[in-house]
Amino acid sequence: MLGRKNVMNKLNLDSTQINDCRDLASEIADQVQSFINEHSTVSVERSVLRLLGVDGVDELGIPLPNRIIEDIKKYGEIELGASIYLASALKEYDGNLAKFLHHYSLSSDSICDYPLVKKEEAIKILQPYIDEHLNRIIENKRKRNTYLTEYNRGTTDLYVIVATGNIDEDVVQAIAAAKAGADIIAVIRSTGQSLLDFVPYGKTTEGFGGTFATQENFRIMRAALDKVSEEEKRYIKLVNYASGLCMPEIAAMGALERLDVLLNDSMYGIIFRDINMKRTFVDQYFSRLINAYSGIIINTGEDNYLTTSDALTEAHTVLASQFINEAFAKRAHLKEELMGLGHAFEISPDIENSFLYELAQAQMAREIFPNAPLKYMPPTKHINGNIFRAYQQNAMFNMVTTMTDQTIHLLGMMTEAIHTPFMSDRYLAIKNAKMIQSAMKDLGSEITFKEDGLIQTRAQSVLKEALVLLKQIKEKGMFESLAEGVFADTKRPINGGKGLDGVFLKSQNYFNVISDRLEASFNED
Amino acid sequence: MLGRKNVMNKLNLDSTQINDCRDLASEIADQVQSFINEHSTVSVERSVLRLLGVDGVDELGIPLPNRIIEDIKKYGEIELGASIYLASALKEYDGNLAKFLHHYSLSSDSICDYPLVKKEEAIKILQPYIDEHLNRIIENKRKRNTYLTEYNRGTTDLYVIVATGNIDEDVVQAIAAAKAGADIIAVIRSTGQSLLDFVPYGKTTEGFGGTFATQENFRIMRAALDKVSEEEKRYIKLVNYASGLCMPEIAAMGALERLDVLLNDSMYGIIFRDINMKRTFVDQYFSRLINAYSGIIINTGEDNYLTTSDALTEAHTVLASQFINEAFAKRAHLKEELMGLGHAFEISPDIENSFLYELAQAQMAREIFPNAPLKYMPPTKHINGNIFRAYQQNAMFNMVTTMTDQTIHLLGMMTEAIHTPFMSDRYLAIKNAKMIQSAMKDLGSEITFKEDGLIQTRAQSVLKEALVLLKQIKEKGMFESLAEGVFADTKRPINGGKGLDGVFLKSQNYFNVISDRLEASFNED
Amino acid sequence: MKIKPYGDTLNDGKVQVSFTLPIEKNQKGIAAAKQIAKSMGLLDPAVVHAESIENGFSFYILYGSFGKEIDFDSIHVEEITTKALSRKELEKIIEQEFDREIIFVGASTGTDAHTVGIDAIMNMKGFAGHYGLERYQGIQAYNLGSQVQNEEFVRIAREKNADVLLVSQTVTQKDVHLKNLVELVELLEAEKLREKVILIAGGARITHELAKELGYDAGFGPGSFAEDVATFAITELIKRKQ
Amino acid sequence: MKIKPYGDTLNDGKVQVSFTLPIEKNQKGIAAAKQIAKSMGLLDPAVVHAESIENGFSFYILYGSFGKEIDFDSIHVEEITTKALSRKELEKIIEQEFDREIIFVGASTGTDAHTVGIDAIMNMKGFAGHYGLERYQGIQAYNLGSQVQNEEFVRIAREKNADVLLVSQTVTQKDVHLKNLVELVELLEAEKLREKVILIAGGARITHELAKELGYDAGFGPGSFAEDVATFAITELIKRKQ
Ligand code: B12
Ligand code: B12
Ligand SMILES: Cc1ncc(COP(=O)(O)O)c(C=O)c1O
Ligand SMILES: Cc1ncc(COP(=O)(O)O)c(C=O)c1O
Repeated sequence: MLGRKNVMNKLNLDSTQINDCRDLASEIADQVQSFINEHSTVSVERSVLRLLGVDGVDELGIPLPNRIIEDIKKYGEIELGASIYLASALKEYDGNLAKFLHHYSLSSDSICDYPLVKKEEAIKILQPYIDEHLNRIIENKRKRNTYLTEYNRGTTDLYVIVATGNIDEDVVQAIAAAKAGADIIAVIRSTGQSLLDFVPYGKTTEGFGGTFATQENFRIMRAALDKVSEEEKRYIKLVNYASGLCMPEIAAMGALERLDVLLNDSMYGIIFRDINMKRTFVDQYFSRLINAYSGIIINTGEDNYLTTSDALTEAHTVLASQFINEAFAKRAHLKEELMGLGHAFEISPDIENSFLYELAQAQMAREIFPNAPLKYMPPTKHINGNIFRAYQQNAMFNMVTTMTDQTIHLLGMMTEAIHTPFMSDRYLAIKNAKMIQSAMKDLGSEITFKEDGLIQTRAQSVLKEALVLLKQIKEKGMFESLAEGVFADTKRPINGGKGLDGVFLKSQNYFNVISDRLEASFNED
Repeated sequence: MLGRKNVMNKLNLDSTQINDCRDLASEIADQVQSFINEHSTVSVERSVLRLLGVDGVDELGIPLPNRIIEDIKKYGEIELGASIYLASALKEYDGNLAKFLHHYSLSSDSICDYPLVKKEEAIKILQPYIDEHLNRIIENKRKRNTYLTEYNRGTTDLYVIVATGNIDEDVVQAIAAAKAGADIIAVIRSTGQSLLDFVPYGKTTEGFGGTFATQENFRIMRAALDKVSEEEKRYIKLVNYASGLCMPEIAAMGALERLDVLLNDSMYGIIFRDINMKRTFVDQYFSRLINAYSGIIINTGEDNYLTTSDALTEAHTVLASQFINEAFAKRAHLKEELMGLGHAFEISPDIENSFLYELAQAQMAREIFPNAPLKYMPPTKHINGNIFRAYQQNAMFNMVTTMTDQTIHLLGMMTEAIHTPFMSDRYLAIKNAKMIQSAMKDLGSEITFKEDGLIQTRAQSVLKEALVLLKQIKEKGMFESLAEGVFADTKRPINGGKGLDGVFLKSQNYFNVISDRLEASFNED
Repeated sequence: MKIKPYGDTLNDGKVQVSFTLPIEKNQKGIAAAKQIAKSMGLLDPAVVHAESIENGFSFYILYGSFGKEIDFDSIHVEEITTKALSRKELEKIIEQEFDREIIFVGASTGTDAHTVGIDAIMNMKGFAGHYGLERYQGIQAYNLGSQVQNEEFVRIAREKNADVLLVSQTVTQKDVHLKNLVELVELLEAEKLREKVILIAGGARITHELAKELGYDAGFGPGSFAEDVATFAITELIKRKQ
Repeated sequence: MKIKPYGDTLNDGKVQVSFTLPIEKNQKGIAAAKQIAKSMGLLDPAVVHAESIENGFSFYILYGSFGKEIDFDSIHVEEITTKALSRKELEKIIEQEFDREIIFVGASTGTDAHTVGIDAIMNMKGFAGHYGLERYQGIQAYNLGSQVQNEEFVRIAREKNADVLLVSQTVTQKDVHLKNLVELVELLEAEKLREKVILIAGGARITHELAKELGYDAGFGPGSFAEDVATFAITELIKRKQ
């Protein structure tokens, strides 16, 4: 990656071990992928509808994609996929989607009332809608690339969150942050949204601990950030969260509204939101296909492991999970440049030499995934109400990024233990990072680590432990390993959790006009 | 020095250049030393009196040492030194000092009224007083050493100041600081004290920006710190300030009350207090003799240069001055272990790679003066009212010490730009340093610097510039160089400034029972 | 005893304040900041730092002397005063006083997904070297995890015949925790269960005082351990038996 | 316009406060901290951090909502409104308006030893790229350095026939600067010099408002440059001529 200064073999890592890890992760992912290939979910199908232009809510406020899928589940065969049903209905409306939706939302007709067309005919009927929306996505990608080449940016993007619950306030805060130097703005979702099996509709101004992810909110924020990007001559990236029960739908909305980064982990929903693992695996695949097509960077959630389990002893679980996330991402055609693998600075600062271990681990991630736009999370767990102490911990975290060229750098807040960030917390966090970035600019490239010293040894042993763990997971299988609590000390039964009823085996006649088109386009590349 | 981990040749400094600097500084000091040897000052003589037991004030509040010296100046020959006059007076009082002082302070008799005795007789008369006070000093030294060997301590001493103006409040604050982890407590002097040509007497509770340095205040604080030392099983060192018009007197008082460190610079008074240079040079010599005898670490004031002139371009003036201070210290028989040469972290954090330059300079000082208990000063000049930013700058400063094993580490205060430290400022500063010391413990020994990188080059070029400067000073002479403003951009005329009228040429018959005894003891060693 | 904040001299009243104002940074902004400090009762407030934080906002740091004294002796705190017993002691008491296991049911309720706090109290391995309730002989502990709706929570409490209910709440933005905690009390009352259980809340922003106000029997904040909670609950159960 | 502090929502009133109390850290200490915050007018104050700082003291950090609004429009600031002219402009004006050099005498007075501030204004090289008064054609600037006693300062001012006196004060502990600044005014009045000079104070904690209160013609704080001071002084001298 251009301009990256600190990627050398500073840690003396064993490349055979790294390759072995990759191979094992690949086998682990393959086992799951065969399950994925045979299944679809209600949220995958809803995203297909969304990418064909189905949007809006009915009089009861139910999103039309949800209503249609429920309808098919009740009166049709969801195993065939949503594409065929929509095409068959459109045929009756001269291929006019708006007309159909207008009628559908006001009537109590079922979408299954129309005679099913053949696959070829279906594709033909849907073609204009496929083209319209996928072209819009390509156009978004092009626009993003234009911005990115026109305005230059450094190696590291400074990332801050806004979380007022009100999209209008979020905009005010996002603009201030961007002007103060933030490169990426993430709009945190309201607590609980990830467990909703639908995506709320329209602009929202009431959320708890965050703002609802809706397509309209995405649009409002993107427009505001485009404006400030042009003023500042720096493209401000927009982030939201995919993982949850609506993972692929949010990916679709993000693609349509030019989000730049989506939190999208192959396992986060399972571990941290108790979403069924089958559901999550299938959903993550389709959502990542969309990300890959639209050039959206994914961010994985390994950092969360260390907020729940011990950061010193469990560092290897982060690395193992990164290999697995990487393997799943490859299967969804994501390029390395879009794999924002997550990790975090979460070792207790009271532990002697904790900084050295953090430095070792961050450098290790950088060397093992040299082309990935690594997402590096700040200290949170060992932050307490002492805002001065927290400010210092964040400075130490900022140092590690500056010394190891992390790509997506989430800024720690001095009030982490207290509240979602105030405007001034965010401002001060940006100033903190900027000071370190400038005052320590070339520190990383100026120093080398002692052979077999604490730093090298730490990285080497984390790698070795990850290898052992991956072997175990491979032998036990992914599903079984998660059931036993391999990550974040959290056990999840294979058929437990939310959303299993939304998973179904695809029939032999199943087809999905969007994934077919996406897969085809990847094969062209 | 035992336990020091980071003293290796990390910077590739040219040892020939270092030796050349030492030689030049030696020649510079020699020029001045011949002036020093021929002269004495009123404050030197007052210290002689103090070390013989003259203390207290008269009814007008004038300290007896001052009254006696003024008396000699008026009615006697100060060129003979004070020893002979005191001895001659004592003879009339059966050698009883208390009796004489009682009479003297109440009457208007002159000390010059008594027939002068011979040198030999004088020494005999004064012997019990010499022994009493010098033995007390040796006893203090022994006690300090016992404490220091009984309780172990780390490589770096954390140093904080108290500055309430009230010795009782100072004690409260000092105890809290010691319990929170401070190893050294400095009681800042009231503004203006250094320009007083006498030392105030007794306990004081009113000062501005600091507390008056009096012998009683020294005693009160030492007693309080001994108590807390024993509670904490850590010897808490006590610091005060010598430089000023009463430099040797304060050294004498410090020796008697077991201070452990004295700010004592061969040039600070000249540059920062506009004290005449002849006065200062003579005073510093005698005060350092006392320090050397009593095992008190001196702290030099090169850090101050960078608060006045630019820290990036003037770094070499600090190094040059350290060599000069070292040369003067050697002439006063100070061992390297007592030479707390000063330097500071004062480069603007807005300068790109400023941290690297600070690291380079601190490591350079460490390598050039491997046995000196270096005094490292925190950022002050580029601290503003943003206490969070200041807290971060102090963390960066703490890092440099942890990475380069500075010995006496003055803690920066987040409120540096605002007020003398509140109790909580000091507490938070200690916590800041402790976190860095622990979390980054072995960072210094884990890393090496790139050959000819920014860090090495910086140190090498500062050394080279110091060499050039020392050459210039040698050629021009110390007096002339100071007149031209060689340090801190401050010009001082050779015969300008305060206190010149207190300097006198010693007569052939001059003698000083204290310095004779001290010199003799050094020659024994 | 009357007390005041302390800077470096007894009763100097020194306090540090910071806030943002929705105005540009300029002399008027600084004056406004000062005026706010004055109406907080700060004498001689000094704006020691003023900085534009972009987009029409500005940030201020001030120091000043709080003029009033407060009467320290008259302060009364709602505090759990029973000293925590050890696990062994508690186990013995349970054995002596009850002929059955004590049932604890706990969860992080509502949309709250933070489990580390409730896990620290309940799970076998506990927290900072203090074992959790699951490890206690004589205690049967059910940890339902996070994002458990109040209805579901009450249902399971009834099903398990719970003696003690443990509710964890971490997210407090827009007072969502208050709403959620009060709703639970109402549900329990509606179901005539409130009197039958010992109801305990916990979380980073929960205090005993707050919990009592909301109709709970106790509240536990940061730094609580299983033995604190168990001591309170067991002591209370014994009291109620009598 | 009425304004309130801003946390993350307009008019939420959020402020951060910290202070030390001369008591041990415990529940009563936390309650005392909260009570202080309440009497500052903070609604729902939360003690987000409490820590013992040894020796019978404890440190608290709080957040709360300041309940009152302040009327922004009614704020009036004593401000120097004349826009600073450039050195070249000033030199031209002096040449046009005066047939002599303007004499500035400056010092850091009393026991104050800080010279960097006064040097920044007066010395040739100036500060942050702004030349000092010594460099100005038509201005004769005498910088007496630091620790200049007021008597000495007045003596030299008279000797040099000063038009403008510049006084720098940095140390403000125990209000030593106020005493010193007021003493100078009294001395000048006693010597019938006050009306003959333009008297200007400056320093890190000096504001125009404060200086006016103390009987000075103007005050300059951090971030002032020679041209600000010269513009004020020259404009004022011209006014007085008329
Ligand atoms: C870890 C963490 C997470 C993890 C949770 C993982 C998990 N399995 O629990 C993850 C990453 C998933 C997460 C997600 C979110 N979090 Co979170 N998280 C934290 C964090 C860093 C630490 C909390 C923690 O684990 N503390 C350690 C435990 C041991 O302490 P404790 O909970 O206080 O528990 C002790 C006592 O309170 C008591 N106790 C607790 N519960 C109970 C119950 C009973 C009955 C008893 C007796 C005692 C008791 O005993 C415990 C042991 O002493 C805090 C920040 C911080 N440093 O505090 C933010 C924080 C709590 N999170 C926050 C938020 C907003 C979120 C999110 C909404 C988005 C975001 N900003 O990250 C999401 C969504 C969560 C949701 N839907 O609820 C905010 C809450 C703000 C507020 N006051 O409202 C915080 C403060 C961060 C912030 N400043 O924004 N989070
Ligand atoms: C440098 C410095 C010193 C140097 C001074 C060297 C020198 N030649 O001046 C040394 C090391 C000698 C020193 C000593 C002391 N200092 Co000092 N020092 C500072 C420091 C770090 C920077 C001050 C500075 O130079 N600022 C840069 C200049 C350019 O800014 P300025 O003075 O504000 O000037 C600008 C404006 O105010 C204005 N201005 C200033 N004067 C004037 C005059 C006029 C007429 C006009 C128009 C404008 C004007 O224009 C200038 C340019 O914009 C401050 C802390 C800090 N970061 O602020 C402490 C500080 C000022 N020092 C302080 C103290 C207490 C002392 C000491 C007593 C002990 C100590 N704690 O160090 C001693 C003794 C001093 C004495 N007897 O007066 C305290 C004062 C506390 C208070 N509020 O009372 C401070 C705040 C540090 C602290 N927190 O304890 N100090
Ligand atoms: C990968 C990933 N997805 C999603 C989220 C957020 O999910 P939720 O909205 O459920 O809190 C996170 C948490 O930060 C995450 O790491
Ligand atoms: C060497 C030295 N001596 C003395 C002092 C203090 O002198 P004064 O009391 O005059 O401020 C300092 C300043 O920090 C110093 O560096």
